[in-house]
Amino acid sequence: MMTIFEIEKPINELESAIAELRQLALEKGLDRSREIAELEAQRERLLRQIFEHLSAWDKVLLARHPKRPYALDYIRLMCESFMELHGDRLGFDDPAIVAGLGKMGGYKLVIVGQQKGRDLKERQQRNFGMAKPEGYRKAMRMFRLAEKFRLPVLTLVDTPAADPGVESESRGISESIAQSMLTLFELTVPTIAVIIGEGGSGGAIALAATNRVLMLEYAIYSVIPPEGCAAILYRDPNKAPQAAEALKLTADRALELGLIDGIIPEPLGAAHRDPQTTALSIRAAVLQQLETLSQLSPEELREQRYQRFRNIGVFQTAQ
Amino acid sequence: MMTIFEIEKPINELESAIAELRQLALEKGLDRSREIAELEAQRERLLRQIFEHLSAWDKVLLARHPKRPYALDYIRLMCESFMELHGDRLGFDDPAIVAGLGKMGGYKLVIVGQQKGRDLKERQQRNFGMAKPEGYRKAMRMFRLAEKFRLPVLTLVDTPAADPGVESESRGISESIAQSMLTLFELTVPTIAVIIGEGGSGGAIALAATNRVLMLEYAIYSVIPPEGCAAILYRDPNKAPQAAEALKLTADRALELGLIDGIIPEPLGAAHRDPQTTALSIRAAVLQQLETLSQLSPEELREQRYQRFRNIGVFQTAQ
Amino acid sequence: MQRRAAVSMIPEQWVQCIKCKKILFRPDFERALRVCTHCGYHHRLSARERILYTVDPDSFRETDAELRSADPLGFPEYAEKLRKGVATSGEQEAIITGTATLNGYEIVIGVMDFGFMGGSMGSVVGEKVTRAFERAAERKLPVIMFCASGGARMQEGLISLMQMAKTTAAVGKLHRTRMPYIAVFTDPTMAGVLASFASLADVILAEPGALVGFAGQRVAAQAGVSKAPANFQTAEFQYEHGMIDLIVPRRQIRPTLAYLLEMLLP
Amino acid sequence: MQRRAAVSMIPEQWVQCIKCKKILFRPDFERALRVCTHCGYHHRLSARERILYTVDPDSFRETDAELRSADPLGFPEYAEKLRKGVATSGEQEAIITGTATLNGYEIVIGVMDFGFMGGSMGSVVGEKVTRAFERAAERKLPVIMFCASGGARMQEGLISLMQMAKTTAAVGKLHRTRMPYIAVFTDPTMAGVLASFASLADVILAEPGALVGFAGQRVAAQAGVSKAPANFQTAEFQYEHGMIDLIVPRRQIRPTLAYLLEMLLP
Ligand SMILES: [Zn+2]
Ligand SMILES: [Zn+2]
Repeated sequence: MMTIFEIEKPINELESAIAELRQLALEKGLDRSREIAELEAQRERLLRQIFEHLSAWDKVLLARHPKRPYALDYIRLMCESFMELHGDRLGFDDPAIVAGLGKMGGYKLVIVGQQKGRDLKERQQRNFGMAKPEGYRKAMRMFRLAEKFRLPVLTLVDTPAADPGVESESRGISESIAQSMLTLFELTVPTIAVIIGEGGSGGAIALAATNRVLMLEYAIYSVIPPEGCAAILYRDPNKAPQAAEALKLTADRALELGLIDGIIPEPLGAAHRDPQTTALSIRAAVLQQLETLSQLSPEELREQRYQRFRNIGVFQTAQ
Repeated sequence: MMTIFEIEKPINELESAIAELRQLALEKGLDRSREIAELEAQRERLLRQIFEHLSAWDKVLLARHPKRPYALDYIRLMCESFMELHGDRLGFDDPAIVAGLGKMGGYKLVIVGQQKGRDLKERQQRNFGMAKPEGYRKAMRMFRLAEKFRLPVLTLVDTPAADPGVESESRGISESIAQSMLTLFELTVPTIAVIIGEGGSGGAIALAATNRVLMLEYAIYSVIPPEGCAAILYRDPNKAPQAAEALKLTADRALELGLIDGIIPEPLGAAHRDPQTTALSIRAAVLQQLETLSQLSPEELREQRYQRFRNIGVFQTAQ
Repeated sequence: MQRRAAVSMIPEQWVQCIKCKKILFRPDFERALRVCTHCGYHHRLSARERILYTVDPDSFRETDAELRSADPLGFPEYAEKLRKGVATSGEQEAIITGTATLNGYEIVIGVMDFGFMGGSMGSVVGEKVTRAFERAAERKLPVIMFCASGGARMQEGLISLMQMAKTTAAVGKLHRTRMPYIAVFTDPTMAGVLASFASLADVILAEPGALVGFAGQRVAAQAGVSKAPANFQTAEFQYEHGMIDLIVPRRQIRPTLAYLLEMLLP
Repeated sequence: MQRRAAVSMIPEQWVQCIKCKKILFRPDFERALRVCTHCGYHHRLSARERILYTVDPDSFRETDAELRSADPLGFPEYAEKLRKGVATSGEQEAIITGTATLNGYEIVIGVMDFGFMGGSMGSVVGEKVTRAFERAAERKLPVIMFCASGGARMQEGLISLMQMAKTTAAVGKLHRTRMPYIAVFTDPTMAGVLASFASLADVILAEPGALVGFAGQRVAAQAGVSKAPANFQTAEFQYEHGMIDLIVPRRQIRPTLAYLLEMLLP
């Protein structure tokens, strides 16, 4: 399996060269702008070339890219203000889920996001973005807060999976996922989910039973990790790329299947090359949906959400 | 401090003598009925004599008597049927609180009781009747079940205190007590609490924010254990009997102060000498209250409960 | 996974317990509802057997039997697996739903069949579960769900994940009618089914020894589930951890359901 | 417990931090809202100081100031303790309630005073808290409660235990109006107050290092609380365990409350 670093290698090399030239120009006071412009054009050509023909597996790698912006990055970039709140009020505060009150484009929002860690230490502290039951219970507390104070809910989904460990099992990880979905279904305020990175199975849909579900262009959303699927299907986890294709876990496939409501485009070269622009795109897409949803009455919001999911499913009827 | 065993010693001695005589009469085929009747009369006189002049401290000892019937004893004796349900659906099942569905005199009830253990092993397993947060959260789950299915709630209170340990603190024992009361206040079905033994502070009132609060004759209900009060007041835990007096923690004092709605009389010699009769007395008292409360509408029930507690408090108004 | 006791080498009237390996006299075994008369092990039941053992005789009316899985993703081997599921289980899908009476109480009932693709939940299972809850909500009937599932059906990709949300929403619809919903976790009740409609019942029963958990054993192993207790992911483990009301031997399931219906129905 | 830094041996313009024992220049200390300028220790505030530091200037209007404790049980030493409470705190009871504005938002506010009988909750505290929530519910105003209490007031026996239920019910009344209720746990927030209205806020803030817990240290010690972590029963411990939203240094309390009001008010 190719890693994301191999795909990006030629681009990264060009970018290094450009940076070196710029440094050189600065230090020696020389005009290397023509050379730089040429390299930049080359970089852009290469990027376009690579990103025009991304496989499902490439997108899996992009969704998991270690430099990909995480929930708090986007929150910081797209909100006018944000105050994180803590705790499930049941004995725990799960760092794999962040939640709080934020302002964005005139809206006051409850925001709940799955948060991976950037360096090794934070990654461990945030359990690689794998929420435990207390994470979903903190989310539910925030959903109820949103309902009480009539605030729309924005969730940012980015998790490989819910935590599968003994501790999580012993505190009811399954129940917490089911309850989180049920709580979202009972709300009468607008709710929007954006899959920003990995939409990993039950761990993801727990936060995505919303009026609208959007995906970033290179995010993935899947019932099973491609490696797990490959292990079952081909008895070989290394065939994950084939499994990724079969699972149709990319944003474009999900939209074709009618499972999501829109794709938020990423800048050329994916979100990690321009978090700012990506954040503004998310912001614009969310605000647009909020405007539409704000036209609906509380009961209509609940009913729209019910029907949205009720109608998903493909089957035949025998005579 | 006198123990309950010292108080009961002469009675126990008489009871042994009576039993011995009966055994003797049986074995030897002799008629000792006159002697037995005499001893029994003596026993009754002595019981009356002792139980006419019980101090507050005597009642503390009776409320904590190791032979005193516990919640499950009463449930078995007074219900036509009972099915215990388990779990807080959050990761725990607290054996210090039992809860379930029972039938009693034509009523279908949700019953929640604090349960001490009879022998050493059960006592430890049930944590001496000291509930942890999960106990109150199991209770809340049952209260919500009662609300959903419009079943009246009966709680049986018998705890020295809520569990004060590290584990309980770390899972929010205070929050669980507060939420339990709040959940009871929000119900729109009839709710009745019976203090059957020790009504220990926050651990007790968590289950007693009900439309009616009844006490068994020798139950106690207190803001602080008399030993703790004595330690603060007299800097001497051995002065618990004086503290018990000062705290007015007995059923008759609570009734005088207007804090409870009725006293359920115990058989001569206290509940442990006749659990069956005590259970039937509880049953009769609860059924009577249920009949009255069933006349009220859901909203009236909530309002009556609010006003019942709202009006408790003794203070003056300065000019 | 072996679905139920059946070892071809021994004559028809004998059957071997898959737990204790004792040879049992089939009529005894059947009379005990496929619970080992020696060690008490609860062998898996087909959905039809379960219905037979649970509801009042001749009261079951199947609904939505005509629904059939499509292959929306054109997923490798799916069509073949479906055919095999039909062949081995004798059913058209991994759940049977319908109406029935239990001790005289009118109910909506769903029974999953592990023999059909491991009881996995795809579009048809999701739709049948959803219709069952919707029908119960509309007609003000209680719902009883016997769960037996390995989780979501991978072969329908994201569509099957969505069935978790869809069935959850349907449970919410029933909840609002104040009609009782009782779930029975049978061996196994896992992953996508456990993490959706199964866990949302008002009262949850489980059969002794049933496998009940979130992550499949492969995932759990990868996650370093080494310090797991001996009874990890069993009904008993979940009961200890407050997720199950009662563990009920098969023989007692029917009277337990009847009592609960009596208590919870208006 | 020593209520705040005040060591008589050192001249008026100096004050000693009760935590790090450093001698601080009083004007600096006061400007820092009685937070040690050396070690950051948050010294206790009287209720009046707290109000001064929290609400808009001259906006505070006290309510129910005329309520006085009775001695319903004729409890040993109670009358004397009440007199002493008045003398040492300068207040008539362990809580001050009223209306005010905070950054322009109209609020109902309650501030407990640990200096009055350890901030214990008897009939007057219970009544004032209840009236505050009732008034807020009626006028559709948010409530902010600064908690500082050792728990229920033993000297009123069962009557004071009942104040837990009474104030809890009053919070419920506010909740139904969808008006925000924000609690601030200050040193100490314990027992009967923590286990009633304090824990039921929509958002809970706490000052750094505040003692926050259920059982008094005597009880906890008896219960064998030996394997307790170093920060047991502090705001930091409760925060780690999901019971507190944010630990907020004193200086930031006012802007934090203002932001929360802005976000939660319609
Ligand atoms: Zn066997
Ligand atoms: Zn200091």
